[in-house]
Amino acid sequence: MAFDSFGAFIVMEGHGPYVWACYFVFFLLMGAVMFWSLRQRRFVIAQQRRRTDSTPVRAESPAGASFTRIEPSQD
Amino acid sequence: MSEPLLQAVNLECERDDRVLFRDLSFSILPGSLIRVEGPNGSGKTTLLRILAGLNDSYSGDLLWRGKSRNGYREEFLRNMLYLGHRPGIKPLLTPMENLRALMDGRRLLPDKILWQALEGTGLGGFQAVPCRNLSAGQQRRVALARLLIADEPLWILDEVFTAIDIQGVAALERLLIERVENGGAIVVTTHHDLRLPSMQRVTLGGGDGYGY
Amino acid sequence: MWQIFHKLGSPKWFFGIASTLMPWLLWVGVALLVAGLGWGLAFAPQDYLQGNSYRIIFIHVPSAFLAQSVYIMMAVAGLVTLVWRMKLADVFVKAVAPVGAVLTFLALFTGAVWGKPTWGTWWIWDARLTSMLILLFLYFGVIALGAAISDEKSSARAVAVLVLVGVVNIPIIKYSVEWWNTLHQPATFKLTEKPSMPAEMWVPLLLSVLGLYLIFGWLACLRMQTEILVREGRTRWVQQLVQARGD
Amino acid sequence: MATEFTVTLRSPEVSVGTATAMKAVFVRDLKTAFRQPQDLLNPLLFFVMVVTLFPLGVSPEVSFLQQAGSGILWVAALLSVLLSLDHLYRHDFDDGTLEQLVLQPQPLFLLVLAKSLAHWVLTGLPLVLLAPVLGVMVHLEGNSVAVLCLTLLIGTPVLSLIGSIGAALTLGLRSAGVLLSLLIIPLYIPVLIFGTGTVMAASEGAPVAGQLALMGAFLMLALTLAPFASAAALRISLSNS
Repeated sequence: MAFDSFGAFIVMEGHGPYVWACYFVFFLLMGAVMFWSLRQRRFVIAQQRRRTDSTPVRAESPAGASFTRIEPSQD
Repeated sequence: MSEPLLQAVNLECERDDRVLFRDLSFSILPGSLIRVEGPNGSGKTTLLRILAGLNDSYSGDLLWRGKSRNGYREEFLRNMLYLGHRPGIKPLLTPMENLRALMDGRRLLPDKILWQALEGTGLGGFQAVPCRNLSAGQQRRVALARLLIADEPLWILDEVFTAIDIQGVAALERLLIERVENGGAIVVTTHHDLRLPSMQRVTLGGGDGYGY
Repeated sequence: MWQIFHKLGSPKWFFGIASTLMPWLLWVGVALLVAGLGWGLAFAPQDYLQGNSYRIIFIHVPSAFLAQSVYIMMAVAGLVTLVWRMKLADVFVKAVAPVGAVLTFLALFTGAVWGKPTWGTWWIWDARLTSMLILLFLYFGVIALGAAISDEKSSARAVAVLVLVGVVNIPIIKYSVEWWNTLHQPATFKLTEKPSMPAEMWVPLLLSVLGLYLIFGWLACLRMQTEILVREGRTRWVQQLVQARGD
Repeated sequence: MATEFTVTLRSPEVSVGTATAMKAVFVRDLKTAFRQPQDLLNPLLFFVMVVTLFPLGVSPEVSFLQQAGSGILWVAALLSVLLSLDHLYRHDFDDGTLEQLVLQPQPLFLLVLAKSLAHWVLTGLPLVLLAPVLGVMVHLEGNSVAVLCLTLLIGTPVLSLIGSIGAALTLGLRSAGVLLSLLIIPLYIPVLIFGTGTVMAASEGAPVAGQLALMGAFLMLALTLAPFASAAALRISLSNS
C-alpha cells in the first residue's frame, strides 16, 4: 500500500478529486456503453420475436391502380 | 446462333429488404432487342443499371462475351452505350457542346457529323441554343442524337421514349429496328407499346415480391 | 484456406463462436482491469514529479491506446469489406465505431483532468491531446456517414473508403500536430513520457491495457451480435434462435 | 432466329485516349463554370468576407494581424474551398453526366483527377491570386506574402483533391453539405498546420525550403492516392442511387 491510511488514499495529497473524477467517469461511461449494448440486444431479440410471431400479411399481387377520383362528402 | 454479347446468370437483387428479382438469367444476342417489362417499382431501372455496370449490389454473374464482365471492364465499357433517366445533358451548354462532351470520351467525330446528328433528331436550328432554354423533350433529343452516330454493339436504353412526341417515337422505333437488323443488340425499358419483330421480353415483378 | 476464410465471414458461425467466447472475455477482462486499476491506485509508488495525479495514467493510457487501435482495426475491416465484400467486416465497423468514439472521449477527458494538477489548466494544446481530439472527429465522421446512407451495402463500402482514407491520414496528422506543437510551445512537460518506468508502475498499466482490450472484445462481440440479429432477421437461423431464447 | 451476326467490337485504337478524355472533362467543367460566372465569384467573396471578420471581430491592431494573418487567410481559404466542394459532383449527378463519366472506357480515377484539377483552377487558383491583396490588408510583410502565396499554391490543390473524396462519398445524401464538412475538416488539418507554420517560420526569418518540400510531398501523396478513393466513392454513391 502506497498510502498510510484510507483517508490518505482518498485525498491523495490533494490530487484525489482529479484522480477519482477520472475513474468515476471512466467506469460510468464504460458501464453505460456495456449496459446500453446489452439492452439493445435484448430489445432487438424481443422485436424479432414479435416479428416472427405475427407473420406479415403478404399481398399476392400488387394492388391494381384504378386512379378513380375520391369525392369527400360534405355532410 | 450468334455468340451472346452479354449474359446474365442467376441475377439476384435485393433492395431495402425486398427482393426485386432472383434467378434471372438471359442472354443478349447481337441482332436482338430485349424489352424489360414490369410495373412501377419492379426494378426495371435497377436491372438496366446493373447490366450497364453502374450498380453492383447484385449477386450472380454477368458475362461479357462468355467471360466475367468485371475482368473486362474497359472492353465492355468501350462497346456499350447507356442512356438513363437522366440524359447527361448540361443545361448551361448548347446541344452541340453537350454532344461533343459526351462523344469526346468515346469517339472523336468532326463537328459536321455531330451537327447532322442533332439535325436528325429534329434539333436543326437549335444547335447553338443553351439547353436550359429547350423543352424536356428537346433535351432528351440531344441525348438521343448519340444513337445516330454510336457504333457500340450494345445499347442499354432506359425509358427512351419519355417526353418524345408521336412522330419522334415512330422515327425512334424505326431507328431501333434498323439497328437490330444490322446486328446491334438493344435492351430497353419502356411503357410505350413497342411492336418490333424479333423482340424478347424479360418480365419483372412476377409475384415473388416481398421476401419475408 | 479459402473455405476457412469464407466460414469466418458467415454471420451464423460468428454468432455461435461469439456466444462461447463472450463470458471469458468479459470476466477475465474485468478481473484484469480491476486488478490493474486497484494495484495502480493503491499500491503503485508515487511519481516523484507529478505526485499522485499520475495515477490517471492507468485509465488514460489504456483508453488512448485502445482508441487508436480500434480505428486501425476498423481500417483493416474496411479493407476486407472493399476487397472481399465480407459482410462481417462491415458489421464490425458499424458495431465498434461508437465504442471507439467513447474510448477516445475518455482519453481526452482523463487527459484534460490530468492536465489541471500538472499544468494548472484544464486544457492545453498538447500534441497528444490534440491528435486525440482529431481522432474523435474522425470517429464522428465515420458514425455520421454510416448513419446517413440507408442502403446497407453502399453504407458499408462508403464507410470503408472513409476509414481507409482516415487511416492513411492518421500518421500525417500525428506528425504535423507534433511539429506544430514544437513550433508553438517548445519543451513542455509531456504527460506520459517517462524515461524509464519502474515495474511497479508498468505492470499494473499492462494489466489494465489487457483488461480493457478483453472488455472491448466482449463489447465488440455483443454489439456485432445485435447488428447481425437486425440484419439477418429474415433468415431461418435467426428466427429459430430468437424463439429459443427464454428471456 | 436464323440470322447469324458477327459482332465487330470497337478496338482500343478506335476509342479515345485517356489524355484526350481527361482534357474533354476538364474543358467541359471550365466551360460550364464560365457560363455562370457568379458561381465562381461566390467562394472568392466568401474568402474576402471571412478575412474581414477577424479585424472587426477580434482586433485591428497591426501586431495581432501580423501574427494571426497567415492563419486567418489559410482558414478562410480552407472554408471557401469546403463551401465550393458540394457543387463538384452534385450538378453532374443531377443531370446524369456523372453516370456517363463513370461509364467512359478510360480509367475513372484519371477522369476524376481531371475534374479535381478543374475544381482547383476554378476555386483554389483564384484564391491564390487574391491572397496577396488580403495579405497586405492583414499587414503581412513582403517576404511572408510571397511564402503565403506559395503555400496556398501548393496547398489548395491538396484541398481540392481530398475534398473530392468527401464530395463523392456524400453524393446524393440529405444534408450532404454539413456532413461533407464533418468528414473533410479533420483531413485538412495537416495542410493547414504546415501552411500557416511555414508562413510563420518565414516571418521569423527561418528557412522554409524544407517545409515547402514537405507540403510538396503532401501534394504528391494527394495526387496519387486521392483520385483512387474518389473514384471508388463515386462508384459506391452511384450504385446507391
